[in-house]
Amino acid sequence: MEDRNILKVEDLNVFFKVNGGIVRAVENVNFQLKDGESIGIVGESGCGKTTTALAIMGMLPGNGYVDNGRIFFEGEDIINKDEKQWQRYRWNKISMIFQGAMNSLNPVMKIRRQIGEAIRLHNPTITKGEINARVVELFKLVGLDEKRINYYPHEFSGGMKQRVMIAMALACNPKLIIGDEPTTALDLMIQAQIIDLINDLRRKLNMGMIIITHDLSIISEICDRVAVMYAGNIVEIGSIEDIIENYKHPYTEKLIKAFPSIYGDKRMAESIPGAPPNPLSPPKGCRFHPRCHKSIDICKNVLPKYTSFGNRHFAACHVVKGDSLNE
Amino acid sequence: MNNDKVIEVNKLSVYFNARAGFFKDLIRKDKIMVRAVDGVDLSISKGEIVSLVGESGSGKTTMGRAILNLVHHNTGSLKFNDEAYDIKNKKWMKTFRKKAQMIFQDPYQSLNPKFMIADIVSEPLKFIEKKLSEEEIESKVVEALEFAGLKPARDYLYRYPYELSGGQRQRVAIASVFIISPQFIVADEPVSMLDASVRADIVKLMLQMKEEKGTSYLFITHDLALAWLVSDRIAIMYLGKIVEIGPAEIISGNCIHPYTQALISVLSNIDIKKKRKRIVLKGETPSPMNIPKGCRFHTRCPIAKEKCEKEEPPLIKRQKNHFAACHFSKRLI
Amino acid sequence: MNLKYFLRKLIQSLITIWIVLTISFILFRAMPGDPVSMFVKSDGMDPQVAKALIKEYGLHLPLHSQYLVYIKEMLLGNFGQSFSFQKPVIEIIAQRLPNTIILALGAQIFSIIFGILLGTIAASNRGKKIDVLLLGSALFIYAIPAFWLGIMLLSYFGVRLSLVPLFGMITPGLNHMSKWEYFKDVSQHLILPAMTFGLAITGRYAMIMRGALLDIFTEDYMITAKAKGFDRKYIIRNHALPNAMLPMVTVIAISLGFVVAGAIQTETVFSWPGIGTLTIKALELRDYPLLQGVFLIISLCVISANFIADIIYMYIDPRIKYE
Amino acid sequence: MSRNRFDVKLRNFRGFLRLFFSNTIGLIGFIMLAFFIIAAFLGPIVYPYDITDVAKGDILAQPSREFPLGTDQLGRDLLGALISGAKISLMVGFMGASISVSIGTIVGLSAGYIGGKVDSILMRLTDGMMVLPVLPLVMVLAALLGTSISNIILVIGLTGWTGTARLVRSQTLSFKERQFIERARCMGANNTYIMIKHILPNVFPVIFANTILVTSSAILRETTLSFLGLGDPLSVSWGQTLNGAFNNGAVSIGAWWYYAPPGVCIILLVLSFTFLGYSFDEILNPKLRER
Repeated sequence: MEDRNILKVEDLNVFFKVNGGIVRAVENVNFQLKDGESIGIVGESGCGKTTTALAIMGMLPGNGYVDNGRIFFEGEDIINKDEKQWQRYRWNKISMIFQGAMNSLNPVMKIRRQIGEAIRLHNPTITKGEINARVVELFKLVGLDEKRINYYPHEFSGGMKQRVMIAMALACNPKLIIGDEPTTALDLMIQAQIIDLINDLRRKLNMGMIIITHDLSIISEICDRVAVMYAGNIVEIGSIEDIIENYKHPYTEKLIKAFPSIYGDKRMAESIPGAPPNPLSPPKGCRFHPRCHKSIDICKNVLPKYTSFGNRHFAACHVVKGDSLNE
Repeated sequence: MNNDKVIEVNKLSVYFNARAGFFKDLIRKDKIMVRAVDGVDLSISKGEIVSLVGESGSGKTTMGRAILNLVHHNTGSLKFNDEAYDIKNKKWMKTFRKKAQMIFQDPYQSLNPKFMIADIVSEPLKFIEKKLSEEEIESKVVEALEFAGLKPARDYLYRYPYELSGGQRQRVAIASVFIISPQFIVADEPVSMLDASVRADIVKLMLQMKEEKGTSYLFITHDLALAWLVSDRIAIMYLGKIVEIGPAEIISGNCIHPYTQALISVLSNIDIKKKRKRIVLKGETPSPMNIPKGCRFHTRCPIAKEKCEKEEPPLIKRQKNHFAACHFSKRLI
Repeated sequence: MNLKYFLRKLIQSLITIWIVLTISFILFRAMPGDPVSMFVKSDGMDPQVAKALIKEYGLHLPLHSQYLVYIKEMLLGNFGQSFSFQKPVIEIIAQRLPNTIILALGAQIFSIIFGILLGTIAASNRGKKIDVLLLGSALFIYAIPAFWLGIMLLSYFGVRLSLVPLFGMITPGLNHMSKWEYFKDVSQHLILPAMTFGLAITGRYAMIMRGALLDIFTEDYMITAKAKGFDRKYIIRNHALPNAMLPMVTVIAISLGFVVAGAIQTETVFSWPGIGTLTIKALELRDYPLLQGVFLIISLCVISANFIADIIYMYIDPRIKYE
Repeated sequence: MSRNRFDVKLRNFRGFLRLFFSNTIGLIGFIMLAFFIIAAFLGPIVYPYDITDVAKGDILAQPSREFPLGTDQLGRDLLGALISGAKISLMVGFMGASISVSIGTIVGLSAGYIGGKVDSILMRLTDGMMVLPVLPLVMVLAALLGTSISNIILVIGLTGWTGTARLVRSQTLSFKERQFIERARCMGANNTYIMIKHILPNVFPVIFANTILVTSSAILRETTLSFLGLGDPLSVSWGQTLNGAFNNGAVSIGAWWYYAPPGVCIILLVLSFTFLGYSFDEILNPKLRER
């Protein structure tokens, strides 16, 4: 029954060894992604959202490791793959659109080769002509002039580089694409163009998508579901409508209220007092309690469990509770 | 009526030389110019906050710097408190520097990492009020830091910027401006580098300074929603020109220029019920080296007609305080 | 090809040549007590010869005309007559230059290849034993004066083990050799000097290559390449190396002065009949026309090599190639 | 006010020292350098040596109790020569480096900050100097000016500044674009104030690390010059000793006590600077540690 999930992350813990000890960057993270579904992971910088993505790609930096948990991709547990297996699986099954496309493209290699090398790696029998045809096809798909396939990255503007990056991510027809801040640092209008492009491609190609960003509005444009992360934990997860209009967790509430809206009263957005915790020594209990306006005594000592609010909407808070889960 | 204006800008242009290359420069007489700011009028009243909104490459930052005489302007006239700029006069410049200041975008770059907080905040006094004793300086610094919300101020005096968070640094930057309480401040994207959670506090601090000291602001930003929140008037800039200017309410209601309309339609918005039709402009802003003839927006304008390619529309009054530069958007004449 | 860049670099090189010519004019001619006039005025100088010399160098002319005459003569390749050899300077240099080029070019090619190789090995194994070992040896070699390294190699392989000849380029007294014998003889003489010279610059190139690669390893496109599913070897070879070559070319170009210094020291230790030993001889004999000629020729070689490096850079950096 | 400020600076300085001395490589470099400095100052008192004091022992004698490092071709004591060489190397290194670094800093700072034509001209000059083969130039200069130790220092100083100039310029350029410079201009600061108060303190750590490097290359350059016969004949530097060894057949008779020790000393001295430079780099540039 659950096999329709293309991705299932179970109890994922990712830790980093650093000089001062162990950073628990991601702890007890659970989420699922159905075929063709898109999920957004939102949170402040350092909340563990990028680390989660890197764990799914098997690309944690040298001092990082998966301490616990499993990641199922199309029903197969991928967490224990060796490097060779990971290499065959990356880009072919899951590809990535990186933040800041200006630096994510190799400056001395033609775009055609940068896209082509990935295609050839995952289809060793393909001919040169077929690769070229595929690159042209991809350029058309993302709205780039096909005459430019032999250009170098510096000959594209910022917005076009991001399109190149998207074309590259699509090269091997992956089942899942992870976008890490795919529109950050772009101008508003270009941002809107890229969002339209992504939505258009999602309709055409029916692929799963994970969008990682600090900007909730991008998620609301693209995604079906949202996971809100704070200090390594997912504090609330649910459909986009549920999260924005029926949020439960106080952190989600703060996040949404910090968003200025030009419809309605001129109301200064609220800021969240305090700062995110030091990752080396997170607070006991609920990690958000020092900054929470609703916290009660139990928050200081006990990590809250998820409760359900129906329609795959869960939150972990002692104060705002739904139906308890059996697990 | 005229004397309540702090800043008056008339037909201001700032051009930069773009080098075509050693030989081409020798041969060509007409140098290639980057027309960053291209004939802009703007005035700011006492105690008023005017936002200058535009995408990157619109010239909004150059405009702010030209007003503070940090970049040289090519044409146009500038007035401060009804007095024409007298930039060659050292005495005039000194008074001007005392009264017109700037808050910068990036608090990680705008504070010298080798200076202690006390030195950063007191530095303006070195140039402006030279005769203060050390005790007077210290008490002024403490007062400024406390105003900026860094309490207790004495804990911060002998720290270095790297010991503070981004929000705290921006508070230090504000304190260093507050200490000489200028009449007019250019704030260049003062919160865009900060985490969303601390932005509001910094903006509130700036508004508080306006309440207490009657400061006027030119608030430069790319964020329309923020501009709408803080300012009295908003000016929309595109390729070196103001295309629309009016009360902040034009954003939430009745804007005229198609560019403004497009910008508003793609505004970051999480209000899923009120999703309106987005007008996504095609292509990118043309290079300021090569500004299109006629209306500079016609290459991307959804309602452009033949006339737009030939004639540049002037900024015309459509309503009290509301001006727009478009041939065809007929609303509100 | 980017003509603008090409012309800019060409003009820069020409300006540098002009600067060198002017420096040399100031040093040899315009400074008070400059060597040429001192030589003419020296005791025991035959008045007849002195007169001829005054005419040859235009010493009776005002300084600025002297300068113009000087520039003209130099551009025509007329470096004058050597005091001590009684031959045109250019002839002496032409005889010696190929020997130095054999030595320097050989060492240069050897050290570029090994420098890049060792630097890449060190960088790809950063922090591991092999990296520490390679970096340590590179730093150690950097600290050794090239001539002393030559002396030590000479005293061990030449004197102690008698494996190789002690000095020169060919064995004196061996005549009527076949081409093959000649080649063998020169090769035997070449081994130690080339080793000395090569070692001295290999360390430098390896360190720079390592640094350049470590910089590139932090670039975002390295992560992109990994995400595409490539293995580390492929990524280093196809993504990191082409980018690391950019700083390498620049560094090799500005290291040419360093290479010349190495050549002079090596040649001195092994009595290699090249430009380096010629410089020393000219200095010892106070043969200023020869010294000036040698100085100018060395500078010209370095400037041209630099220009070539700039052109290579243009070809490997697309940002310059299509501007 | 000043007491408190002083405390913070002292604390930072202590922190720097602690960091420095916790770095093994830096510590080794420091001890090696200290050894040479002490030898240079105390050596001549404890172990007097006079270059004109010839024929005290046998010619090219092997190390013995009387002459711990043997004698040269004139029967002079070689240990004494070695000790007196330390002083010369250190002197040439430090003084040559101060000249080079001063010129380089002034050129780099003005080129970078003023920009425009000043920058073009100064950088053309620097590039020109950089392309020039320095050793031949130094040889010609040394030959023309005469071979006294002060001339050698001058020549080395005047030719070794190009690297510093480029480094300081690029650093200046990167700081010039920082907003705190514009902030100072907005307050009414003039260029001199900005250069000295804002840019120099930021560039200083890099200049300091560069000085270490320049010192070691000045030492190597003096050694090379002396070996090539362009040294001051009256001051017994290590290069001078090696020149004597090479020209008097010490190599072909295998008199290792003549040519090996000066070389080892040069290597150790240069290595001590390399180690110091390496550890300063690590302290000043924490990014290097993370990579």
